[in-house]
Amino acid sequence: MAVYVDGTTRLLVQNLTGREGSFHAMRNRAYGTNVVAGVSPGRGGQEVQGVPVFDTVSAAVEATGANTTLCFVPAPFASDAILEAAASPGMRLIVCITEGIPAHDEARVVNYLRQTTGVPLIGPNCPGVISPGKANVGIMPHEICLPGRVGVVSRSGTLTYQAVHELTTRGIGQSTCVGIGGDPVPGTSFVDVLSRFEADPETEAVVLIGEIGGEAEEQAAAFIKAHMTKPVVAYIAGFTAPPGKKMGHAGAIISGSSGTAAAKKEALEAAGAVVVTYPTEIGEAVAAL
Amino acid sequence: MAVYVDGTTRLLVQNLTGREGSFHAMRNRAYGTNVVAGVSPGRGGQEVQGVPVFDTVSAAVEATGANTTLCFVPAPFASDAILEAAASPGMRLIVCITEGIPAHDEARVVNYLRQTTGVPLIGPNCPGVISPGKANVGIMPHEICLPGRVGVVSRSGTLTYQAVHELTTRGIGQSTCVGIGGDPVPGTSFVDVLSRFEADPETEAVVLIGEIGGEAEEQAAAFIKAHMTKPVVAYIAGFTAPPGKKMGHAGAIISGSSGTAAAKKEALEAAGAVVVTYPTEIGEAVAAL
Amino acid sequence: MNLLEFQGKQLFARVGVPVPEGRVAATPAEARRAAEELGGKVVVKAQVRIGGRGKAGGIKVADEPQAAEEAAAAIVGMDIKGHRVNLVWVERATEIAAEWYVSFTLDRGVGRHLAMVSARGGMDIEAVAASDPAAVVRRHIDPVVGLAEWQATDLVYRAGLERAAARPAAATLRRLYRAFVDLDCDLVEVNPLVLTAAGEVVALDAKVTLDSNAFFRHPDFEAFREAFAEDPLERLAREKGLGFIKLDGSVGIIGNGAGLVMSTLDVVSLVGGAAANFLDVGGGAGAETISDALEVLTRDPAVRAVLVNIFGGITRCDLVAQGIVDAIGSRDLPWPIVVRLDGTNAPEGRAILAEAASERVIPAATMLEAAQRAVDLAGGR
Amino acid sequence: MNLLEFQGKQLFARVGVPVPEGRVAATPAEARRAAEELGGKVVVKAQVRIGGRGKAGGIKVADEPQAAEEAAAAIVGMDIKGHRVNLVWVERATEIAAEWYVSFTLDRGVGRHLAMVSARGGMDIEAVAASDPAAVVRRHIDPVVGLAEWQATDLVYRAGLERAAARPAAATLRRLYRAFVDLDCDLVEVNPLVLTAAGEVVALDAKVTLDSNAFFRHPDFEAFREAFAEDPLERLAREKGLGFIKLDGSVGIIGNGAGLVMSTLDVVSLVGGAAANFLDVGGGAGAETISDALEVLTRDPAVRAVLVNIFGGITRCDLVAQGIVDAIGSRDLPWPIVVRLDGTNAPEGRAILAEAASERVIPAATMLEAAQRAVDLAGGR
Repeated sequence: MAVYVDGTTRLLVQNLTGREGSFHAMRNRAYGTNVVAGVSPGRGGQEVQGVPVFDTVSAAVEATGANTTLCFVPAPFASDAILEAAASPGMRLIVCITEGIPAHDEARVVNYLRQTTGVPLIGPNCPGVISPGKANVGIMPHEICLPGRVGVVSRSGTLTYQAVHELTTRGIGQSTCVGIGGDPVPGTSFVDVLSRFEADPETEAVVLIGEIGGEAEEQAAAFIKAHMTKPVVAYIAGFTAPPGKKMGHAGAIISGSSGTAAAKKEALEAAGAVVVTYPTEIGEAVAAL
Repeated sequence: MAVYVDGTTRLLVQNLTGREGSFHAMRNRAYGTNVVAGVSPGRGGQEVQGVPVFDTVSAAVEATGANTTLCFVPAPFASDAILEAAASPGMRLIVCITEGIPAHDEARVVNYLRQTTGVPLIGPNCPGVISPGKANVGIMPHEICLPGRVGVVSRSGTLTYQAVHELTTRGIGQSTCVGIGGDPVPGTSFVDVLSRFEADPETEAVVLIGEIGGEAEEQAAAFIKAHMTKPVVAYIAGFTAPPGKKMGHAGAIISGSSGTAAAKKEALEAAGAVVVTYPTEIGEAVAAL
Repeated sequence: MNLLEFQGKQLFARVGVPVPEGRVAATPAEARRAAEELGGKVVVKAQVRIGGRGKAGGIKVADEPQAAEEAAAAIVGMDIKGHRVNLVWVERATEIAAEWYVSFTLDRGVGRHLAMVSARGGMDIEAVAASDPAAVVRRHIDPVVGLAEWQATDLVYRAGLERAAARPAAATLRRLYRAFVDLDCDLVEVNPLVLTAAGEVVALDAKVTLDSNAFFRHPDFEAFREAFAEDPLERLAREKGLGFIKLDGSVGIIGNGAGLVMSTLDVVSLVGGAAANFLDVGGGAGAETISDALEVLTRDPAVRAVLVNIFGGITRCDLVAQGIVDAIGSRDLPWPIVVRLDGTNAPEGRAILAEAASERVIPAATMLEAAQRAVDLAGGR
Repeated sequence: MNLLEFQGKQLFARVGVPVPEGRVAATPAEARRAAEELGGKVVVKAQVRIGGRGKAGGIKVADEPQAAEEAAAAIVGMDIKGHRVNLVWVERATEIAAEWYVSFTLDRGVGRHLAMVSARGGMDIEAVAASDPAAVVRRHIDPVVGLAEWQATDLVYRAGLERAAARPAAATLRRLYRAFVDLDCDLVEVNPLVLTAAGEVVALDAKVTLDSNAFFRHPDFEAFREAFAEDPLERLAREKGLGFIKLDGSVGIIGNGAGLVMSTLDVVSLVGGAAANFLDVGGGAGAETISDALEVLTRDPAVRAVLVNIFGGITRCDLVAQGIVDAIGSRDLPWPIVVRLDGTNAPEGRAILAEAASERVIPAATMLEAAQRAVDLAGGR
């Protein structure tokens, strides 16, 4: 079994009747993902290219045994949709693509899930997860993927594709690629995914793509040092980035010197990861492991 | 080690400077309970008969290592005080005597504790817990207790005393007596206490005091049937009680035929408990086990 | 505290739940004026804090003011299951397209809020629930976060409410839940919540029970009592802070703690007597509370003997004894008082009673003995 | 979106946090009138969205209207760290008994709200935090339930704020937290929050950052922009829905996704060039978005060459290519465009560009190659 998604995935698409929902659901289905249902309140009873649509998640799950959901619900309603999915018995993974969810909504939902159902949430504002050759749950361009034994995890959507592309063009396949998203309070952290890769017999090495801001890469470094036996190749974006949003003195007090690309690179290298300078070096570095 | 409280208990009293707080704190101390601190915001630095008072629970715990709290905070502020205690590292038991907490406050606090810290809460609106000869944390008149090997658990305050009195006057001692309180959403249920008594090597038999309303006795019966090896003697009050608050059709739909004294007695007897008719029979029934 | 229908509807209006326009009337003439002001067809409804008024003839439709006056004349003064009708509510008639049932309450079994919704609203919802449980959709709500939008929507679709009205129905559920929580209600029940011919969602009835423990947050709620036909004895007891319910027997009961008082009622019944009341002085009662409790019982001519059953904890037996002595000293109590004291400061309490040496006070060593003496003194059943 | 001080104070007033009375002024004459209306001693403060204005001379005390006019004359037009001062805030002076520091923000490291409170408020709080970390009390808040009363009280006592003011201080913390959450702020920082000589708690400064993702809940917040001195290029980009930041180099960068754009900046730098901007078209960009992005770059005379770096996912490369072709067709673009397309519908996109056969469009196979070509075309650094 792969990490997060595989042949046992029974996928529900929230807002299947939307433009992006239907486009990517059909792409995922074409890749072999078992897309069993859609949810759009008020559209229960309709179909989208043969996929039945329900008014509520509970009705969809009851009728189809969906165990994974892919959420394309617009930002003002997305946190409610995540809670709906999490409350459904048998739900084992929520992937939320939606970008632009208010930070307080996101913080409430992520903390509430941690405190209650514990159903893992990937995203929001992420490209989803793909286990090449098995299932694609998200918006990643699966054409660039190749089945194999390298796990990829990234905070950045398009940089994930770039990393996967670098691997595939060198003939290096991927076990699972996870885009955790770059939002302030992601449902899944680098550490969550690294621990799954470490435990996954189908993964032999890991590529980690980070960027400036926050402490996620520093936490990943601490985990790698303490718990990872598998090799890690990392790339960090943002060495020349303009300073981001100023968070007053509070931001400076919280973060201290952490959060810069240089600090993250240093932490990962100290933890034993190979940190490359160009994205194009990712494939070479993995090949050299 | 006894159930909930014993010689390792380091007791904090919330609202120690109040009339009831100081009266019962001193009684508990006189019984041998290790009363280490009190909390009354704005009175930090004062003392109550040698017990130091702090402004906040966190300060009290930091200074004294308190691990158990007894809450006498008035009803409008009691749920906040419970949350404060629960957030304190090292807190292992909260006993809340306060009566008249609004039902929605209570429901929020109890559910939040379950979802987060998991610190057990006894009460609110309860007489507390006593392990005779070891510690008294609450308002039970410890003069009527006798150290021994019968566990007592009750929803009713004064009926708890009555039950303990019946045991002691027949020379039957108690391991621990727990008043869980009769509020709509008690922090601790019969089942919670029964499972501790079942696991407690110092308890050989259990006395359970129930009353009309709710489903707590029915749930206790199910637990006794499935999990209890120790004998249980039960008494239920309210066979001739006037009908309580009408909860509309909703109440009737939820409860169906359960909730009456007769239904509770029947459920407990079916689970193998000895159910007595007079409170005075409690001692006789335990003696006859 | 159970509210009258029109009071519940006032609360619904506060949170934006639509209710029909109406007026309260205490007399047929007032009902006529109300009908004239409202215009058109009206419904005249008995205001009583008990269910089943429809079947009892307490709800009548009136096409014009004269009919409203006649309806009120028939309803005001009615006795519905022991409740006298003092007020009617005259409201504009609603054209009904569908009748639903909605309630929010606390499920004590799991300690969470419970929503119940049915597409088969109307008078016989309990029968529906019994014969076809699936027709009443039940969902628990986490009190920490409340009724989410998705959950209100789920309730509406799962209960099979009219699809075209799904949005306003879900919005109304959320408003009713807000009333339930923000106004500290133990129960909010609407039967029926109707869909009108015009597509609006309107609460045609309102059964609201307020949590009196939360009145410190809602000082205005006390005023609701003014419309109740409250028993004078119960009113006095409430004003004194005592838990009191009038019963049919001759033994007055005073105790501390609902459980002990209930148990005392049971024991009195088992030894052949019958309690005149349930009176709980609560925890931490002082001398004055006991004295007040005895005063309340003096207003009940059915009482022949009184049983004071106290097991002290937070309540101190010395204060209880002092209260009894004070009451005897200040009033001519018409009956003997059997007193059983145990627990906190019981020896001190017994000493106070012994010192007072009143022949009206009979000490008893146990609860059973106390019940037997009290029943004997009251002359049996 | 960072607010100006006076805008933050307007929001504080909405949630009941006391702020000194004041007026906005754009000219010395307006400042004089403001001081006359307020009466007595006033403070004239530069309104810029950057810290350190006090040290830069952007805050002056004025005893009477003439002095206020002179202060405003000195401040309006000042440049503070690259920010021109267009407005001053004239407010009644406050008699200060104690200065505290308070902030609420999100701690991304743990995904929870963070409160920071210090009894050593004033200008140099970062230095205090660095030299004496214990002087700044930090506590996480569970966003599910928010800042409880006990926690506000705990913050006040633990930070050692004046004991006599504990209640109003805790109440003010809870109101500021309410502003933080209910008004969807990324940051609420008050430095100093002061205790006045009269014993009141007043916010003397306000640093508020709004979460623009939540503006659908607060449509009035858009109006705050009117007072900003916004860069015209950045304003145009924002109006087109593009993430844009002006930089110093000559290579215009367009990409999809902040990570890929940042990486492109890094690669351009590594191969010896310098980016003229950061421009993220976001996810799901259509042809019009790309065309808009190119239009924005035409307004920047420093651009010598443009690099379009797209890895399609939710974005489709065919639409990107179409947008480039449309832009070339409708405008005379002054520079060559190096285009790198991969991912969703990349072959279709490359075919569209090949068919258009414009000499202004240079396809590149990889990101590195694209960066090298663009830097070459821009003439190096």
